Amino acid sequence: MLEIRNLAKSFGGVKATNDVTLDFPDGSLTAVIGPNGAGKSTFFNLITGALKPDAGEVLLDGVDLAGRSPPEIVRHGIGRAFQVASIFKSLTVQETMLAAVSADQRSSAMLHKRFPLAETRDRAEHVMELLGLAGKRHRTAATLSHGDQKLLDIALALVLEPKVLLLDEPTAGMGPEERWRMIDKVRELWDTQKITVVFIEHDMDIVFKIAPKIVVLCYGRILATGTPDEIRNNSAVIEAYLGTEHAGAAA
Amino acid sequence: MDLDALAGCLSSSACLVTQTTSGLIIGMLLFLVAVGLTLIFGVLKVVNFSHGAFYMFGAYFAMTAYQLTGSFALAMLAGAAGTAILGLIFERVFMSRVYGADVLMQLLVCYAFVLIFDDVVRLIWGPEFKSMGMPSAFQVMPLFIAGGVVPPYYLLLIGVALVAAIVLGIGLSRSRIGKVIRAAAQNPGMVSALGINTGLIYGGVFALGGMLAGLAGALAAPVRSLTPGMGFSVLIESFIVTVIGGMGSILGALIGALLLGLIRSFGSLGFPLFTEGLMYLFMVIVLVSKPTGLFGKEAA
Amino acid sequence: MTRTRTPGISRRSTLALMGAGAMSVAAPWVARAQAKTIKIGMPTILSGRVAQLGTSSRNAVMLEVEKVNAAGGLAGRQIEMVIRDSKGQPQEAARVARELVNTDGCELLLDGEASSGSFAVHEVARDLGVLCIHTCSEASSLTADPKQHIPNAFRCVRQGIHDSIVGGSYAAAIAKTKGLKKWATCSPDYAYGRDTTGEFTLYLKRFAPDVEIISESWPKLFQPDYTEVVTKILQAKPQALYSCLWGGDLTSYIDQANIYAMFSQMEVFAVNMADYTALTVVKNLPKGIHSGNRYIKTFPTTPENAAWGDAYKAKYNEYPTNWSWQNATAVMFLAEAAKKANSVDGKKIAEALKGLTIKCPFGADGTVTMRGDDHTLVGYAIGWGTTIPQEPYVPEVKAGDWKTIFELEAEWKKSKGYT
Amino acid sequence: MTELEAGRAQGLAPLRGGSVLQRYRDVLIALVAFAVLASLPLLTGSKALLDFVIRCSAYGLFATSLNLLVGYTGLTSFGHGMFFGLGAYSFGLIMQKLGVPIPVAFVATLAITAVIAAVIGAICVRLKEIYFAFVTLAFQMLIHSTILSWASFTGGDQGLRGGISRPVFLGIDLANHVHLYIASCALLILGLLGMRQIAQSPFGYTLRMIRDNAARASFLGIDVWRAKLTVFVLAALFAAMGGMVMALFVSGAYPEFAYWTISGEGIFINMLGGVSTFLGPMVGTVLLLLLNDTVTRFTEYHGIVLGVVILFFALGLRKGLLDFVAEWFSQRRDAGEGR
Repeated sequence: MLEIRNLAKSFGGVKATNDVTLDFPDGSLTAVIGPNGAGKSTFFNLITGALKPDAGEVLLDGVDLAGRSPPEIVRHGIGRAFQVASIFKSLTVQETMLAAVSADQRSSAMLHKRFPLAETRDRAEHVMELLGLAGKRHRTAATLSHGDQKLLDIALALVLEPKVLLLDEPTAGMGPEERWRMIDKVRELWDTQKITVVFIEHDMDIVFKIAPKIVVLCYGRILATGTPDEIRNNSAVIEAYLGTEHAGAAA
Repeated sequence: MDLDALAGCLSSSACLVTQTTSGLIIGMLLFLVAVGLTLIFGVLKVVNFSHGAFYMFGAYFAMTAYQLTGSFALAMLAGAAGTAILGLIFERVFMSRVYGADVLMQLLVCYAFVLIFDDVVRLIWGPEFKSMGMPSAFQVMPLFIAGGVVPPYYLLLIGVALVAAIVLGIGLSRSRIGKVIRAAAQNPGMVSALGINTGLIYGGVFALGGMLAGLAGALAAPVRSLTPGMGFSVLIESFIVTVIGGMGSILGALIGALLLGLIRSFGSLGFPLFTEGLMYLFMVIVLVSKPTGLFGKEAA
Repeated sequence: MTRTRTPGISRRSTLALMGAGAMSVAAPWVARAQAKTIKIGMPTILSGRVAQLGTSSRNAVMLEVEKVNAAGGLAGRQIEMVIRDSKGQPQEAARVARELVNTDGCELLLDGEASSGSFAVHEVARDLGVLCIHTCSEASSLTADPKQHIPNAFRCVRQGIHDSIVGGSYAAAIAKTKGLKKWATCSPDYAYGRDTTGEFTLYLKRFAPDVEIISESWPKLFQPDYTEVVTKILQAKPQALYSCLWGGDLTSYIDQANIYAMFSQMEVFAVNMADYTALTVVKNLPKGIHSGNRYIKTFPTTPENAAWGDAYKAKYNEYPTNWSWQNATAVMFLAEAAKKANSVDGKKIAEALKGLTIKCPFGADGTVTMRGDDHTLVGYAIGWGTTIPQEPYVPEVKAGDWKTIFELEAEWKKSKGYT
Repeated sequence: MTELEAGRAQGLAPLRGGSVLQRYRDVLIALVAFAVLASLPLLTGSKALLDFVIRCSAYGLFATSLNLLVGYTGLTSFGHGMFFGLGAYSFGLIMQKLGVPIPVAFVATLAITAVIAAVIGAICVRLKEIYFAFVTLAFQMLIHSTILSWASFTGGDQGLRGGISRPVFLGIDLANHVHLYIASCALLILGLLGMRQIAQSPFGYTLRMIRDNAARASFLGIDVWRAKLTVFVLAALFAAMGGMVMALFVSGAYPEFAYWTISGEGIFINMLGGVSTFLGPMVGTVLLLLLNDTVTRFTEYHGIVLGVVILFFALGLRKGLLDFVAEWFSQRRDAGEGR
């Protein structure tokens, strides 16, 4: 179980994450939503170690990971994918997967054997199959379509067999149809892999349709948490969104 | 090491003033070369490795003009204008083809021209070292200012360097062209979308940078011997200056140059056999503690 | 490989071709056709900051080789020079030297390298056993240090230690008459500068014991700006200054010290001043700088020397350098040694060279000697005088005394553990 | 961009057992190459050719090791030459002062280099991109200044004089030209094989990941700093090997070996040959040395010639020769497939 306790981070005077406390039970699927600048990505960055929190705890199965380095946190079982697909542009899909498994198996510094190691193959194969990338295994990452690059990014996180998977806008930059395909994939992964998934999403239709639980962030604070129905009827949430939509229209 | 000499100098006000003055003189001369380097990097993101060659050409142009006309002013003009044109051609014809390419490609083009320019100078002016000679107007006794000795010619140099610093500093921050140049440095796509010819700006900046180096070479010609390859040691020092001050920062170049001048003038007292090493050591320390240099901005 | 040589006109034209070829283009095929020529390889510095010196070395060599060839060549074989640029890099110097011997078939080497390059070529000579005459490196240890000694290497170059002994005694005499007690030094920070300065002050103090060195400056080789050095010296207020800066560094230094009016405040002893490359270039040459001779056609004051200088000037439209006379002397030595040995075999020439005395325009008494025990040049004209800003630049040169030089040099060698 | 072709070519190899086969293939190629090189003295009496190969070994080891940093890890070092110089000086000094057998000096030199590279690397690899380049350059200049200033130990600007003695060991006499030649070839081949192994090991792929996207690599649990430091030290070792070959060749060590121009030449070699193929730097080495040796034979204005050639590569091909060839082949193949 991932427990966030009083997590805080400010930049200059701005509190990007302000005293956030949240629980993500094992095997849960949670969407994090919020207007632009609500601190969603900062929240992810704090959990994964990209940023060091000013205060608070990030407990994974009782171990505090707050302030540790990204590699350490990854090794404890928190994987992440990025808003803009973060991949290795010159490696092929298959190489990417194999290298990631190597990293997870602590063989990434191994010098005396040839890449790829035999023991990395099954896991890489499995994830490529899972995400439908097996047919494109010899494609260089840079030549993949946008959607496939996002999938590859997720595959990178998934192949580490994390306990918790954080997805920062898995559907960002995709067309409507592609979005649904992607989010179905996410949902399917969650179903089959039995891992804890937290994702940031802008598209409300998607969020309300697939997320059993939703967290709303606003100005670094938790505005509301609950089921889709609860959130839909939460007055604070409505105000926050309407407010920003007004602001958005004005700008 | 000769720490006694250093301590002795630090406790004597006359020595302190004189060595500080010479530190400033050295620094201002360095600044004049380094500022072009930092300007070109700031706008074009090119480490102009061939900058020393412009300095060299400035000196040779000035010497030739001085021999032909006997006019010091014309010599300076020839040095500055000649290298400005050279800079423009160099940028438009060659450098502009490697923008956006690997930094190494740009370096390689510069390196190629360092080799070519040195040989061209050797072909035109011969391999022997030359001297331009000091114009008689400056063949006068040095001045004594606040206990320090300053030759009038160096006053002129400092004046030119200060004017360059002020004009560039104010020009870049206040004038319209300056704003366009800064905008081009930050977001070339945007500037060209606004209908401004970025090629012209880049060429202009390179010409300006080349001109400053050429002017420095021209000003140095009366006091330094001219040889093919003379730009090299100057390049290395001005390179250290810009790295210490922060690539792209004009104020940084000024401060870096003055700091280096002081290191040289006092280092030659305390560490006469390791003055050069002192400069590199200082560069390492600055880079390690603040990689972008004293006045450099993050993530260039 | 050996072909019958067709005598007469064709040979002369081939030779003309070779003369031209050797200047810039190596033409190995010509050489094979002419088995009777002897090839002499010469790595030297033809590009970069000291290209001038390398070029002047090549000029002098070609001037002398023409004379030797016209007189019948080296033991009957015409000389073909193969001269290549080493860029002043030791690894290139070694590479070029090996290539000259191994590929181009050069049987003898003239080493026109300075400093580290000469040591690199020295190692090649040690490796390949080819006869090698160093013509440019003044580093004393190259021949004085027995660890460096190899039977097939000679040095036809003036030496810092000789200059320093003569300079020290000359300067001491002036110091005594003018009462110059406080001295400063300013020399380039590399082996030549450090050694020569150290030796100069050693002998200066020996001949004038109350002299005191109150300030030392060590600018870098090829440093463009000497401001801090100039002001440091001015601060120290010495009565006299010694410097072994040379070439463009010396002229830069003079130009920069001039605007601080340094030369009116102290006597200046610059051993490398009396060299045409510096004398003709400095526009505002201060009067009365004391200098050792480098190459001056008026010293030694003999018609032979003047004629040689004029011939060089006529051919290349510039005056010879210090490296010029040394290279010319090396060719003269080769010619004499080959005549004596009646062979061009390296070993025989080496044997003949040992202790060989030849007539030479640059000799103190009209002759120079290749000293047998350490394979180095002695007896060349050496002296000090003061400069004037126009020809003849150094009107009077006070010649050094070789007897004193030999005595003190032997003592110096002992102190260094060389003997 | 950089590894497109290599990646694609590799993709064609069957996955299972492929990696092991590849290793045997590399060893086989190495053996054949060594056999060919080693038989050269039997076929030709040209000492210049042997000299050329020895120099290629020295520069080739150096340039290929630089490519481990530049091409594989994306670390553009402007100061890699310091390890070339360090290798030459350490080896020369150990041989001159201690007179130990050559293999001992060889290993000791590698050990010294590893320690110094680890210290310098620990400071440098924290910096990114151009700043890494600057700080490595600064260290190089610092080391060069130290060599010049510490004349009592290093011989200053005159270098290590008196030659490096080369006592016979295991029947190998490096004072003998042919023996030296064979030993240089062996070092080159072993070095290349070692670096090939590094490049194709899991660690090699870690380096590629860091080059492409260091931040992402750290989110896969890779300690980027440690990996960079490791490759920095490894590359330094091979550069030092190159330096030792050079020291043996010239029988000495000179400050020019530690000057920044050596680093510059290394980068130039890589750009000439290509950085995205393993043998690119080797091709570049042969090209540059050939070019240098022929041009300096014919003119002292070699700067112009070399400059124009560089411009041709930088502005004309816009990539190294081997990269260009590889791309051309793959384009041709793609066109063929399209038909």
